[in-house]
Amino acid sequence: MSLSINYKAEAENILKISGVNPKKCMKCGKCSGACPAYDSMEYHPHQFVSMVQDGDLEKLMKSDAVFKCLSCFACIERCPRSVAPGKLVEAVRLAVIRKQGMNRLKPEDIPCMLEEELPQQAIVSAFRKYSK
Amino acid sequence: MQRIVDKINELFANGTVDRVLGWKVGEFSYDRTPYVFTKEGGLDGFAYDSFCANNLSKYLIAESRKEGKVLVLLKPCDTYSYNQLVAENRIKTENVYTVSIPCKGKVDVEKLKAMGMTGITDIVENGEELTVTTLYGDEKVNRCDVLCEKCLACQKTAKECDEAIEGEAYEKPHKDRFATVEELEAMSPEERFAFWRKELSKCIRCNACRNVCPACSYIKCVFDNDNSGIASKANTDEFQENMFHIIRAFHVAGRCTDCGECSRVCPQGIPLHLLNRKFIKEINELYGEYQAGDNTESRGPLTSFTKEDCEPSIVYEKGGK
Amino acid sequence: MLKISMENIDKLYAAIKESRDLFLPIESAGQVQFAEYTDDAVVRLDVLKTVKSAKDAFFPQSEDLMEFKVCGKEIDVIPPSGDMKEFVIMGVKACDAKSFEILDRVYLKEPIDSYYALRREKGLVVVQACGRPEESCFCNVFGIDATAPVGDVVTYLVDGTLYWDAQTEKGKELTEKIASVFDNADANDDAKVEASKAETKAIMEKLPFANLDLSRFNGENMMEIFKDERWNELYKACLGCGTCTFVCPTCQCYDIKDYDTGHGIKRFRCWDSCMYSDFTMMAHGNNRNSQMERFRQRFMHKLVYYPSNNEGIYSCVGCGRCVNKCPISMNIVKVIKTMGVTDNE
Amino acid sequence: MQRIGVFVCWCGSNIAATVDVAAVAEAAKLEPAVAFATDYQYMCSESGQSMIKDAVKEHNLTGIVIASCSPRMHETTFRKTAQAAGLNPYMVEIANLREQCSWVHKNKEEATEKAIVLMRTAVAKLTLNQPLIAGESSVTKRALVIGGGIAGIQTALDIADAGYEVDIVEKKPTIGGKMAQLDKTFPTLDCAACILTPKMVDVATNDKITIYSYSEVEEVKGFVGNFTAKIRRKARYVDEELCTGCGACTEKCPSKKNPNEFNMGLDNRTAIYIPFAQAVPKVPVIDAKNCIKFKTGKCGLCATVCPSNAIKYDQEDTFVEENYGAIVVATGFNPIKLDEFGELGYGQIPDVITSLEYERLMNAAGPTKGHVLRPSDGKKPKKIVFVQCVGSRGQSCREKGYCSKICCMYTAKHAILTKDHYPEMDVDVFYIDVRTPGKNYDEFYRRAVEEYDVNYIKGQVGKIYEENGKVMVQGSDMLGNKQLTVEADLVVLATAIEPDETARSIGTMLTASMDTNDFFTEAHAKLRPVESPTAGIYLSGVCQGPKDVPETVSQAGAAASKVIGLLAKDKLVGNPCVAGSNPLLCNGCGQCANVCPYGAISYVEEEVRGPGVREVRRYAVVNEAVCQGCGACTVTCPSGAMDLKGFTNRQIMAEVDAICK
Amino acid sequence: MQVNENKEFRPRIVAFCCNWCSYVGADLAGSSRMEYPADVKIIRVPCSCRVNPMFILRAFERGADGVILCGCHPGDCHYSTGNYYARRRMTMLFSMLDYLGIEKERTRVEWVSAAEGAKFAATMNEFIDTVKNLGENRKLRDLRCKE
Repeated sequence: MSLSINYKAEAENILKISGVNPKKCMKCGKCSGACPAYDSMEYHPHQFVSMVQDGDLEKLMKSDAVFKCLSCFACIERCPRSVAPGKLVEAVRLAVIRKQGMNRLKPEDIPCMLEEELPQQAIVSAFRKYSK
Repeated sequence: MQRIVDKINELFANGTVDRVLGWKVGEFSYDRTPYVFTKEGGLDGFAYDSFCANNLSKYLIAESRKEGKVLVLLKPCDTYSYNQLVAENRIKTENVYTVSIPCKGKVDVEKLKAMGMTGITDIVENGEELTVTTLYGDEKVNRCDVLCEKCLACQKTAKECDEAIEGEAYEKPHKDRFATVEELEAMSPEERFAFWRKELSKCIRCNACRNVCPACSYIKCVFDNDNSGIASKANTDEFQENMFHIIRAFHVAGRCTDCGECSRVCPQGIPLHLLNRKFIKEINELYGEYQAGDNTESRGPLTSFTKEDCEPSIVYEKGGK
Repeated sequence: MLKISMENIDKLYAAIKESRDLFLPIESAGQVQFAEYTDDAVVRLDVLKTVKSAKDAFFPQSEDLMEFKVCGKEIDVIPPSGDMKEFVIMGVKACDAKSFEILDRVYLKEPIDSYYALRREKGLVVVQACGRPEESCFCNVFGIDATAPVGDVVTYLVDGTLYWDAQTEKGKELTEKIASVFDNADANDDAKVEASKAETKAIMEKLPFANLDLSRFNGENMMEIFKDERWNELYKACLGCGTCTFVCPTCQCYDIKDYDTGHGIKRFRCWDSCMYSDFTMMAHGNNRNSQMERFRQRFMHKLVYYPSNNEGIYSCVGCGRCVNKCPISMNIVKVIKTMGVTDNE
Repeated sequence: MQRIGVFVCWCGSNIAATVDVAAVAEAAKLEPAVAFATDYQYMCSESGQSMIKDAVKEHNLTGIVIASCSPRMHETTFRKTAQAAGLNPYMVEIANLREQCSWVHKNKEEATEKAIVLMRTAVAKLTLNQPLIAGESSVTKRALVIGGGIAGIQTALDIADAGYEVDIVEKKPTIGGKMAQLDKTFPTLDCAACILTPKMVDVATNDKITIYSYSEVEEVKGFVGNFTAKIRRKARYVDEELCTGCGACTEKCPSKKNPNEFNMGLDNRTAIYIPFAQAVPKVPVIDAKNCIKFKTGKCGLCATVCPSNAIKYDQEDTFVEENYGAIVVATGFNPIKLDEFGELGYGQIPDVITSLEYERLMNAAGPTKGHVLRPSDGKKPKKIVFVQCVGSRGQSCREKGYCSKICCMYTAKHAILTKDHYPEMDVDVFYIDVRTPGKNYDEFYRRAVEEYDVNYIKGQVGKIYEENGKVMVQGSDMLGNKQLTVEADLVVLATAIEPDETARSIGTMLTASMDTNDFFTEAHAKLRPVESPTAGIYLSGVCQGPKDVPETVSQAGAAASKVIGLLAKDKLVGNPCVAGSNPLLCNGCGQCANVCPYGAISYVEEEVRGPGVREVRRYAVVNEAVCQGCGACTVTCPSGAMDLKGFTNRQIMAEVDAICK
Repeated sequence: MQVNENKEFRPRIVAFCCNWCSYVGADLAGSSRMEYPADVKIIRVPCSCRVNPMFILRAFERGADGVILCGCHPGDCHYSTGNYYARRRMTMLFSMLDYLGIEKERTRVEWVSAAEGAKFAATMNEFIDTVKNLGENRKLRDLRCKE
């Protein structure tokens, strides 16, 4: 599917939605140092900050990283400058799934993922998180 | 009222207090005069009812400097004035015994008169209804329609006193105290100017607002002091009217507890509390919620600051239209 | 007697305005005051008491006396012009009308106060009989008949009609000039007016202060009253504001002040109040230092000193304004009642 | 009525080219208060000044207006001229016709018009001027130093060196402070004790210096030159006079399991103890909380073994009151508490320690005799990870907003020393930035990297946890763009520092202003860095802001020189433009003291006399020696009782009037 | 009253400048020869906190058309805290004047350091333009002071 997205404008929008001020970042890397999903993410929390700041959004939006984030908010908790990179990850993910047809999780995908052990709530929240 | 009388008599009897600052009945069923009752003189003529609107705290400046202990009756709103006066070292607390008393809002006789009731010979209170007997017939009014302006937005609960006399629970009036300020802010500058010109031009400079105010307890006000450079006795020009009221409000800004006495006593019915409340509202919005008289320790908002305070230019953005 | 329907009353005002300035009880921002009539003014002849009395017409709250102009090291003295347009003050009630007499006794005595005299000369008083006296009224105590006020023209407002009855030469002269706006009143009208007067009088008798006893203020107990211990009780709640003074029709004290305009001085006088701590302040200080003394002064003046200089006439007309307006409900009635009987009674 | 002389200066053509100076002088002659007016080429010249002096005599002038350049140029000059002419120096006003008129306007007509207004404004103000005489106050030639760390020690030594008496008040049983706990000092790696302890001995032996150890300042009254302090000498239960410091008591004390503060709790001490071998005074103190005698009443072993009967269980706190001319605050710092940094495991994992603890571990006199051994098992670690900026440079409430400044350098020092002792050990340092401004500092850090092979990793640590007896340090490598998990044996946290917890109350006591971090504020950030805005209060060391040893020592010396400058004076001459309260108007409400930055206002309850007034009132009194004349109080005063000499309400209003005329 | 249409309105501007920063900034504007209209007249005060709201009202009373208060930047006060108090007081005063319907642009506070001569001149130019646009102060003056 071809989408024409103005990434520069989208980046600004993301900053607005998330309320994150990337200028506050002192590039200490504590967010990435704390991230439990670091290895599975193509881009890491600290990179989100600088990449969104640079308007370098295309890569982020096309990357799986937004869906690998566990939303554990360790990065938000630990950030000494209150930059809250996790909010940026959330905002980028929202920007992705809000594009038409970009839902990560479709209703029809769910049945095959069901497992006995899986709590109902997890499915509901995953659905909320990964779909429009 | 009986409970107050009993309590006073008890404190007289056990020697805790020597005098009582309260209210005395007057010529009509509605005029009440602040009065100092003594142990010897007893409580003859003592009253506490819907017409005892006077804030007695200011009298303590003089009364607390006399020998013996004086008991003062404080309505919830007056307890704040009391605290503020204590904070400003105006009261010798060791000579004062404070008793907080319940209040359901006071009745403003001027409002009855404005409704056309003249020649009032008696007012009988029956729950939420007042029966007004006049030379020209009887009328009934709802108590809530004739409350003093200061009582309409009063949410105050009594601060700690030496003794508290609780009253029955009642529903507080819920007028937003900043509603009128906001209405004015929403007007155009020209409309606001016209509003205040009309109001302030009534001022006769009788100084009742100033002299009744617990925050205006200065030995000599700048307006009475020829050496201050701004002394003036009369509104000889529109400017002098504006000036008096700006400075009056400014001098009590951050110290005004919003007791509302200024508006209540103004013989011309100028809504002076709207000036005070403007300052209170600005202070709350810009420097954080502040209630003068909430305690006797905290610094007033105009004698403190934070480094992050807004710039005065905020008035250009935030100010009225 | 002439009459005009209240529906056409504007015509009367307009007619008077043609030749003179006109002052009327006018409502503004919820309060009624004597003020200059304009086309959009809300006239309230029906209101019994204005907040301030009518004395402003002859003794305004502030009044320019003279001017000094400074030019370099020269000073020019500019005396008052002595010129003034004639004016009419209408709707004055009996109590206020009586107050003019009390002020006259102060200001028209030698040395005559030329500013006051000029206003008295240029002013014409149209009085109005009272319709609905209030509980605070006690003019009858001072021998005033609320239904028979004294002035250049007497008016009665009965059932939507204003009756006009010129009394003095001045009044008749004005009446002639504006006669065209009136109709003639007939015997029926006379009866209506009389009936209304009788009705008012009946109420006057029922007023709470109708029988106030002034007998102790007969000029013989001056020192006794002065030294009375009970002043110490009465004054205690007094805030020392000037409300009673400024709403009083008979208070006549003023202060003279200079205002520096940057180009010179405007010298004016303004009402002063004996309740103020800087009243009669002199170089050595103040001759009445405590609020008790100041409080006592006011009432001693009204009830004792003034009568003793003026054939027993009290300097109070019983208008009741101070009774209504005192922030702490202390007033001359309470003073009369307390001091009117000796202490040991 | 004043007789004012107006002197209009041409300033060559600087003023005269744009302003018709003659017209200004002519206009001045028309002013009622002006008795003489003239213009001249250079008023500040010899001849200009003698012209003024002559005119003052000839025309019997009471004050002079100089219409010339900015008062900031020549106000002092003309005040002296006035004084020479027999006038009070404060009967001078300057109309600024150059910087604020002729130089900023081009149109001669307009500039002249404005110049006339400025001249009139100065005349209007001068008409209301009163002769002012600067107040004088005496100076007590003794200084108080609060805090006995290196800052306090150096300040005291320098002051004493100049011949003045100094008292040091130290709350701990010994002076020495934090520096005494350090092992080596960067960048030269001298042993801290080797350079500090001689100074401590100097202090102890200097007859100008009195040490009040184990003491606290309880109350301070007075003002610059005339402070009085009340010092609480806490009971140490050992008589300082009798004790010889032999240490017999500490050897015999049976209560031995008390955490040793000096070693950061890494080992234990007895209940009666001397903090460290070189303590000054070398007098033990009984820790009553853990002393068996105090707890149970039985024991008393120390008293038995003491050869000089110095143990006094019944000792009580005593108080000393002393007068001082100056007070130096040297209250120092502490590492912050790390309770809220759960992710770093401090307190949970025994092998995660702070830098100050590491400092003790490395110290030959420390709990491990200088061998780096893990607290958990006493084994030598193979890999040590240092984490920088712990609690510094953050915005959340658990962190400090500032850079603690010393950590980069001491971490480099720790790394170097570690590698020096144990070349086989692996040392990693997680850092955000390495900050090394200072002489030989960057070189030092580069040595750590280049010579000692310390592995600096740019990135912060997100999580520290234990796994299989190892301390796992998970952090990011920003340059490698990867997340690392390092298996360490020991982790050292470069903990942020904060002002000592007593700083705030001392600040309040001294009315010395502090910032939101509880560091003392200096009178001017650039120009008066060692003085508090409150006159007579000086700042030394970290109480003013983070500093390393050399900086602390130089600031300590600077503070001392300021103190010496003050104590050298016999009299203090104040600025006569100070505030004053009129007792006839003041009601003592207390608002003015709230806004006074100098604590110059106090209240008295005394009889007030005036026309018709004779009563006891509470009113404000301004200490003229302390007031700096800002005027904050005058505006706060609603009654107008408070006014500022030289800038009175009436004077400023007269200026306003003259401008708006 | 005859209004001379040709004569340009020249506002009266009173500028209060603190002795340590803004007054020096104004001097610097002078020594750098930066122009601003002669309508501005400066009153030197020790600190911005010395400026009483009464002085500002006084200026308007006497016919000033604009009043500006200049002080050290927050944090730079010579007396360390004066301008913080001035800031609150002026905010309160200005909002009250606005509340009474008086043009809020007639009053202003600007922080000008001793090094900011250019800012001083620019501020004055800008302020005068603003006040010129507002025209004469009619709402807050004592008419007796008019010549």
